[in-house]
Amino acid sequence: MAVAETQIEKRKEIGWLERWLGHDTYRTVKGMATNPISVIGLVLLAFFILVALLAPVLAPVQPGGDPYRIPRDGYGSVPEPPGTPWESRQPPIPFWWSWVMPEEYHDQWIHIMGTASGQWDIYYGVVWGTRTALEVGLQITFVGALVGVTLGAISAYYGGAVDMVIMRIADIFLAFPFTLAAMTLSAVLTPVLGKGLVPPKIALMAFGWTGFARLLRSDILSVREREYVLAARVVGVKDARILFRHILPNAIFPTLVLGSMRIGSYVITFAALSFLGIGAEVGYADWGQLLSFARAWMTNLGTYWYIVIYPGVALVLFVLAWNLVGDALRDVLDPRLQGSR
Amino acid sequence: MLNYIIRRLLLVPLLLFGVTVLIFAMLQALTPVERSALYVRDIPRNDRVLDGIIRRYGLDQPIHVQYWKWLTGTVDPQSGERVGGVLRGDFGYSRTASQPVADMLAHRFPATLEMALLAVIPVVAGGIVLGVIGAVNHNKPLDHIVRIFGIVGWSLPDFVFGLLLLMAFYAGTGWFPPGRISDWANQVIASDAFRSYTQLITVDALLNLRFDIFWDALRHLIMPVITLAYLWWALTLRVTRSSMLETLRQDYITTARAKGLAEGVVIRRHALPNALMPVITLGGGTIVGLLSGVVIVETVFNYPGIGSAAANAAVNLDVITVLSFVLLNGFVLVMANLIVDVLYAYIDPRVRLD
Amino acid sequence: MTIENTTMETSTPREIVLQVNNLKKYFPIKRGVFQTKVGDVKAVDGVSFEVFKGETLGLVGESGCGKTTTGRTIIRLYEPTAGHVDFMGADMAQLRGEELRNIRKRMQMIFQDPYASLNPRMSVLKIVGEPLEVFHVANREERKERVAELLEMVGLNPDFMRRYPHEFSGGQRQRIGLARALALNPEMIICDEPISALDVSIQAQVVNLLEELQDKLGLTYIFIAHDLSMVRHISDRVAVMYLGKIVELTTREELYQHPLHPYTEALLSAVPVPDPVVEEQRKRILLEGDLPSPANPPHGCNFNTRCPKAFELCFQEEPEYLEVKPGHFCACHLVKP
Amino acid sequence: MSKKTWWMIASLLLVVSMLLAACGPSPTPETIVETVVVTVEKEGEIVEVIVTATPEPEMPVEFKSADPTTLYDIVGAGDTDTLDPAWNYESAGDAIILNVYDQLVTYAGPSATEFVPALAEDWDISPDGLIYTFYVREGVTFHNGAELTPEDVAYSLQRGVLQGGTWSPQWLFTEPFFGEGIYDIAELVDPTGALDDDPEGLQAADPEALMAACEAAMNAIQYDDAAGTVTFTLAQSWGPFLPTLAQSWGSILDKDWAIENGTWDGDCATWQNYYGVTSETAPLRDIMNGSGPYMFDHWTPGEETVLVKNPNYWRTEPTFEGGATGPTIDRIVKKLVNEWGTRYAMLQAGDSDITYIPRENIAQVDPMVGVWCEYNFDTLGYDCEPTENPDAPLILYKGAPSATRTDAFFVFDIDVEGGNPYIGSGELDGNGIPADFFSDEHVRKAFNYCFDWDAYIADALAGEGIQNVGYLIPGMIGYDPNGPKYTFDPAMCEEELKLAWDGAVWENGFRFQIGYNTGNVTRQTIAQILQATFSDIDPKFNIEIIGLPWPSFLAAYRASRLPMAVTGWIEDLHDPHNWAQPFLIGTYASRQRMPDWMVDEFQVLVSEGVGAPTDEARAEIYKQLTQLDYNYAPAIRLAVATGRAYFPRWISGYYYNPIHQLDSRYYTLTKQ
Repeated sequence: MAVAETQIEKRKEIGWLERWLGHDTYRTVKGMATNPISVIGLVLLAFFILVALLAPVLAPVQPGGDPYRIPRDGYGSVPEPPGTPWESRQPPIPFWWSWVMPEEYHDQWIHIMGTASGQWDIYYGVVWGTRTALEVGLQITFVGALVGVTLGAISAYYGGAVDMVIMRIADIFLAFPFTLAAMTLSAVLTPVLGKGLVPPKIALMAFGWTGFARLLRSDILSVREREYVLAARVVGVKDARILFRHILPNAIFPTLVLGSMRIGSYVITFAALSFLGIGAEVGYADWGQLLSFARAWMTNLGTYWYIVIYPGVALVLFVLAWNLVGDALRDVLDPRLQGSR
Repeated sequence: MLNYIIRRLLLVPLLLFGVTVLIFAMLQALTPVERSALYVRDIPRNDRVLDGIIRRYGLDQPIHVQYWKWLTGTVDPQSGERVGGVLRGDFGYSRTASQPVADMLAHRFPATLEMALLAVIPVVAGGIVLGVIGAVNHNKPLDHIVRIFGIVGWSLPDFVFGLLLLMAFYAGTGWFPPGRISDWANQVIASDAFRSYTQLITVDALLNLRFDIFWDALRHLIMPVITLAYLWWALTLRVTRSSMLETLRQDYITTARAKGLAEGVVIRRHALPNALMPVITLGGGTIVGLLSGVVIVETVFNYPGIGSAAANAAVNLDVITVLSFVLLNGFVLVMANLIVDVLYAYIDPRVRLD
Repeated sequence: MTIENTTMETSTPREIVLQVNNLKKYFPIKRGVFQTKVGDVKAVDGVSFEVFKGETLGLVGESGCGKTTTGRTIIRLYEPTAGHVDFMGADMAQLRGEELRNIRKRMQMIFQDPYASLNPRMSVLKIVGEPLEVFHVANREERKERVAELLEMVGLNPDFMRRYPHEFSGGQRQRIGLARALALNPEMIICDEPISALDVSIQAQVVNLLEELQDKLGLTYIFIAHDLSMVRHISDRVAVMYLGKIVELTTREELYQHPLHPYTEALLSAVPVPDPVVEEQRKRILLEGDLPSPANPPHGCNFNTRCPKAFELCFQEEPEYLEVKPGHFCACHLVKP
Repeated sequence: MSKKTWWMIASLLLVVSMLLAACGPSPTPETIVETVVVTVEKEGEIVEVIVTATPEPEMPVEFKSADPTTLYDIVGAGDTDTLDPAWNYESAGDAIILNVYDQLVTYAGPSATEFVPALAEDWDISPDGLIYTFYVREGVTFHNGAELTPEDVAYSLQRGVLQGGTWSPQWLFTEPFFGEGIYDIAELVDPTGALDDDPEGLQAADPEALMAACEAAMNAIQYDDAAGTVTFTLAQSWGPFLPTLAQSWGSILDKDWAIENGTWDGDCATWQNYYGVTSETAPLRDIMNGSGPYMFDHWTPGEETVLVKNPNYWRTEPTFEGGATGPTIDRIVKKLVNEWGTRYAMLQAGDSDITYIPRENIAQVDPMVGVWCEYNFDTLGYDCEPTENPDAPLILYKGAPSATRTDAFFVFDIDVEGGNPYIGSGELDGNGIPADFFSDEHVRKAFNYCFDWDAYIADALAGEGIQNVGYLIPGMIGYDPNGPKYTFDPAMCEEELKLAWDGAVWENGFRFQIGYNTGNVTRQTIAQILQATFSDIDPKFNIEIIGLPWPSFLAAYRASRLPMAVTGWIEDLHDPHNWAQPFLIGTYASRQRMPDWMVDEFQVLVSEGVGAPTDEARAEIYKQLTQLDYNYAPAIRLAVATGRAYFPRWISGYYYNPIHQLDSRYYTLTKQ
C-alpha cells in the first residue's frame, strides 16, 4: 500500500530534550525557564534549599548537639541587637568566619542577627528553621496530596455510594475553618504525641487533603469521559491500568499546581500555630517560633526590629517563592492559556 | 431549582452531625485528667480538685454518653426536668469565655459579622477593579504591579502583617487602636439614649446620627479589616484578572470591538459581566474564608469577636466552644455555597440545577 | 466516486457477523429532592439489524438520534438496558469480565474526534502497542515491529512511532486510531463518525484507506455518520436512525434510489449532487422544528412532529418495523409490504 | 568559592543589618547631670548636702489624665471565672469581689498581719481560741438598699460552706469549723470523701446524716440579731482564722437578695439540692450585691468588668493612718487584653492606669519611668526619687516581696506504671534513674547544692528576688533570714553525688527529664539552670528539659510521673500555716509521694503550729519545721521575687500589702 509521503506533514520539529523529557514535561520546563516570575521563584527556592543544605556550615553546632535546638546565650529577657558577641555557651565558630572578618575578630563569634527574648540566637533559628520550613511544607503537602489524590481517585473512579460517602466526609472536614481545625487537632494530639512538630503536622495533613481530593475528583470525572479513555477500554485495557495510565496522568496537573501553591500556605499555617504556642516546642528552630518570641516586643519594633524582620522576611520570601513557582506553573500548564504569552 | 435547594438543605444536618462526631472522636484521644485541665488555670491547690471536676462533669464517662448528654442535656435535681442539650437549643457553657456559648455567640457574632462585612468591600471593590486593570493592561508595567500585589498578598502571613500594622499605626502614630470601640463610646452605646438596631456599631451609630461613634468604631475596624481582606483581595484580583484575560480573547469581544464600540464600553458591557462568573464562584469561599480568617486576625487585634474566642478555646481544648464555632462556620459555608450556586444559575442561563 | 464499484449484491446467503436484536439503552432521569427516577432518556429504543461478514453497514441520523450510543452499546462501552447483541456466537450484552475483554480482540472501534481519542501523554508506539501489551501477545521487540507494520499499513511512516499525538495532523491521528484498532486483528470495527471532524480533502483519504483495509483484511464495518453523503461511498447497506429507532434499512442503491421513509427522503434531499444541473433542480425537503427530546418522544410515530406526510394514524399508533421488500426494512404507516 | 566572594556575602549581610538598624530610632541624648551644693536646714543645724540631679525643667510638668473620672485597669491573661464569693478561688475574680463586697475584718492598710474592723465593729476571741464573737456594724446598707444584719453575715458563711465543692475555697473554712483534714461539707455525711462533688450521690444519702451535717454548720456559725453578734465555734484552735475571714471568701452578702436569685433558701432540709453547683451554674456567677466601695455595673466575659462608685459607702475611718475612706474615682473599667504589645501600646498612649506587665517585659517599660520608689521594710511604705528622666510619665514602686514563690520538688517515688518516658531506662545505668531515685537524701542535697540561685534571680527574676530560707516566705511569723539554707556549691554537690546510692550515681551518671508546661518561662529556666550545672560537673549527669502542653503537664504531674516538678504557690492567707500545710504534709507532700515517716514527723509540728495560742509559740514551732525541712531537703526552695508596680503619675494613693493585688483596693486610689 503506497502512502504518499506528502501526506505526512510534520507539525514541527522537536529537539532531543523534548523527546527525552516527553512533550508535556518539556513544555513545562521550558515555560518555567522562560517565565520571569517563575525564575525569580526558582532562584529564591534554590537559595533556601542551599541554606538548608549548608546549615551545618553556616551555623555549626556543638558536636553531638541537637542542631534544631536554637543555642541561647543566657536567659535574659531583653533582646540583644545584631553584632553582639556571644558570651556564654558559644557554639563553634564556623571556619568561614576568619575569611570574612578582620584578624582581631577571628575568635569572637557574634549574634549575626541578634538574639530574641530569652537570648535565643536568631541567626541559628533562621538558618536551621529553613530546614524545618522545607520539611514541614513538603511533608504536609506530600502526605495531604497523597491522601487526597487517593481518595479523590477512588471517589471519582467508583462513583455511586463510595463517591457519596467520601465527598460527604470531605464536606465535614471542609466545614472546619482550616486554621482553627489545625489548632484544635494539634492541641488534642499534643498531649498524646508530645510537644513537637508531629501534632501540628498531622493536624495539617488531616485537614489538608480535602482540597486535593475534590480537585482531582472533578478533573478525573471530566477526563474519564474523554474518548481516549473510552478507546483504552475498547482495546481491552484493565480498569487499574486505565486509571493509572490514562486518567491520572491527564488529570493530575491541576493538583500539582495546587500542591505547589499549598506548600506556602501550609508553612504559614504552621508558623501561625507556633506563633500561638501550639506548634514546635520552645527553642526549636522554626520561624513561627522565632516570630512568637517577637510577639511581646512588636510595639517596640523600632528598637527590636531584628526579632521580627529576619524570621518574618524569611517566612514571607519562602512562601512567596512557592507561590511564584505555583503561579507560573499554573500559567504554563493551563491549556487555555497556552500560546497566549 | 427548589428541589435542588431542598436537597442541599437536607444535607446540612448530616454535615453538622458529622462535624460533632468528628470533634467528639478527637476528644477520645485524651484522658479524663487531661480534659479536666480545661477547668483549672494552674496546678490546683488541693489534690482532690481534679477528681471532683472529673466526677462533677462526668469526664470519665464513655464518649458516647458524654455526646448524648451534650445532645439531650441533663436532669435538673430540683425540678426533675431535662435541661440543656443542643437539641433543645442550649449549646452549653464555654469555659474559656466564662459564659454560656449562646450568650457568647449572641454578643460576639455581630462584632465578627461587622468586620467580615466591611472586609467584603475591599475584597470586591479593590480586587475586581485591580484585576480588570491588570487584564486590560496585559503584560504592561501596570499589570506586573497588580500581579506582584496579588502574589505578595497571598504570601504575607496575616499574623505578621497584622502585628506590623499595629506597630505602625497604633504604637507609632496612634491612629488606629486595637479592640472594637473606645470606652467613652461604649458608655454611650450602653446608655438609653443610644438605640441598638443591628448590633453592628457602625450601622447603629449612623442610625443614631452619632458620627463620632461611627468614626471611633471605624478607627478600630480599619486595621483588622485590611489584614483580613488582603488575602482574599489578592485572590479575587487574580481570579478576576485571569478570567478577564480569557474573556477578552473571546470572539464576541473581537466582534464588539469590530463594531466600533469604545474600549471602555466593550469592557464594561460585554467583558466584565462574563468575566465575573468565576469571581461569583469564589464569593462563597471568600465569605467562609473571611469567617475563618477572623481566628487569627481577632487574636492579633484583640477584637472581641467569635474568632478570638474560638482561638482561645482551641488552645485550651474547650471543645464545646470550638464545636459551636465550627457548627456556625459549617452552616455559613453550606449557605454561602448554596447562594452562590443559585446565583450562578440565575446569572448563567446555561447552568441548570436539579 | 461512482456507482460502478458496487460490490456484492445480495445473491448468496451470507454469514451474519453481528445480529442486534431489539437493543435498548435508556439513561435514567432523576428528579426531585431525593433524586428519584422519574423517567428515561430513550437514547436507543429497540434497534434490530444484522451485519454480514465483510460488508459495511452505514448508520445514519441527525446528531442526538442515538447512533453513537448504539455503537457504544454494541461494543459494551455502555451497559444495554435490554436486547441482545450476538457477535460471532457470543452474546455481547451478557459478557462479563475476562470474556468481555477477550471479545475486544475481535471487535474494535475508532472514534470521531482524532484529537480527543489519543492520549496526549503517550507516544504513538505506546498508543498503538497498548492493546498488544495488555493482551500480552508480544514482547517488547515484537511489539515494536508490529507497531511499525501497523503504521505502515495505515500509511504512516514507522519512524514516527516515538512521536506524540500533537505532532500529527487530524488525518494522521485518525490513522493512528485505526492502527490501534487493527492491532489485535479484529474482525469487525465500529467506525464512529471517523471522518466528520476532518477536512474534506482528508476525508476521502481516510475512507479510501478504510476500504483498502477492508479488502485486504476482510474486515466488517459499522460506519456511523450524520449524513447520507458520508456513507454513500463506503456503505453496502445503510440504516437510517431517528430518535433512537431505525426507520429504514436497506442496500445503498435501494436507499438512494427508492427511499421509502419520509425522513430518509428528507435526508437524501439534503445531499448535494455533483452535477450542477441536477443540483440546480434538486428539490430540498426542509424538516421543520427540532429533534424532539428523547426523554419524552412523541406519541405514535416519533417522526410525526416533523413529518410532512403525517396523518391521523401517525399520531395514534407506532408504525411497525417491517421488511417491506426483500432486504428493505422500513417503519412507516405509509409504507406497507 | 573564593574568599573574596565570602567576604562580599558577609559584608552585604552586615550592610543590610546596619541599614535596618539605622531605621530604628536613634538613641536618646544623654541627660546632663549637674552636681549642685545646696544648704539645707536639718534639725536646727545647717548642713551642706550634695545633690546630684538633672536640671529642673523650665516648666514643671503636670501629670493629668484626659479622663480623671474613670480608672482603666488593663489585665492580661485570665478572665474572671465566677463572681460568686463562695465559689471564686482565682485572683482574677478576687480583685473584683474585694472591691464590691466587704468582709468582717480587713487588713490594716499595708500590714499583712494586723486586722482592723470592717463589717464587724469589734470582736472577742475566747482564751482557748475556739469561740470568736463579732459585733456587726449597724447602719450599713447593701448596694440594693437592704440593711446589713447579723443574719446576713451568718447566712453568707453558712451558704458558702454548704455549697461545698472541692475546687472552691470552702476547705479553708471546713478545716477550722469541722476539724483538720476535712475539706468539704460532704465529708460530714460520708467521711471517706466518696460524696465530694457528687450532688446526685449526696441527695440520695441518708436524710438524717444530711440534716446532721447541716446542723453542724449552723452550730458552728450562729447569730443573734438582737445582740448584733455573730459567733463562730471552731473545732480546734486555729491561728489563721482571722486572715481567712478577711479574704474574698469571707464576703458578706444580702440573704434575701441571694435567696431571690436562686441560692440556698436557708433551710437545712434542702441544702443538698444546692450542693456542688459548678461555677457555670452558680446562681451568683454574674451578679453582685455587696456593701463595698464599688458597685457592680456589668461584666462582659472575655472583655471587661465595669464598677461604679458607691456613694453611700459606710467607711469613715481609714484602715491605716493616711489611708482613704472611700472611693474618689467614679468608674472602674477592668479590661482584659491578652496581647502584651497591645497593653504596652495602651500604656504608652496613656489609656491605661493599671497595667499587667510580665517580668520579661519590664525592660520596655523602664524608660518611661520618671519616679522610682523603693519599698521600705520598716515603714511598709515607699521611698521615692526621680529617675534620670524625671519628666517620664510613669511612677515605679519596687522592692516589695511578693507572697508567691516557685519551688522545685523532688518526687520520692516516681510513678512508673505502664512505662514512664521521663526517667529513661528506669535504672541507674547512666541512661536513666530508678523510680525511687530521690528517696536518697544525698541526691536531694546534691541537687540543692547544684542550684545556682544567683543565676535564677538574675535570669528568671530579672535580678529582683531574695533567696528563700526554708518553706516560709520572708516577713512571716517564724521566718528566720539567718536560718539554715543551701547555697550554690558545686564542690558540695560533687561530695553528695559521690555519697548517693553508694557511689552508683557518681559511677554511672544519670539521665532524666524535667518537664514544664510550655509558656511558663520560670519553670523552664529553673530546669535549664540545673541542666547547665550538672553537665558542667560531668556530661554523664544528663538532665533533659521537656516542654509539655498544659493538660499533659497536669496529668503527669498529678500522677507523680515527673521526677522533678517545678511549681508555684500563691498564698491564700498570709499565715505560716498556709505554707506549712501544703508544702510539708498536704498538697505538695502527697504529690511528691513523701514517705509516711517524714510526713508524720512534719504533721506533728504542723498541727502544733496551727493550734499554738501565741505568735511567739507559733514562730518557734515554724522555725523547728524550717530546720527539719533543711535536713530532709524534700525540695529546692528557690527565691521570692520582689514585686514591681507601675502607675501613670496621675495615680496616687497606692500602698503595698503582700496579700492584695494591685487592683484589690480601687477605693484607695485617686486620679488627677
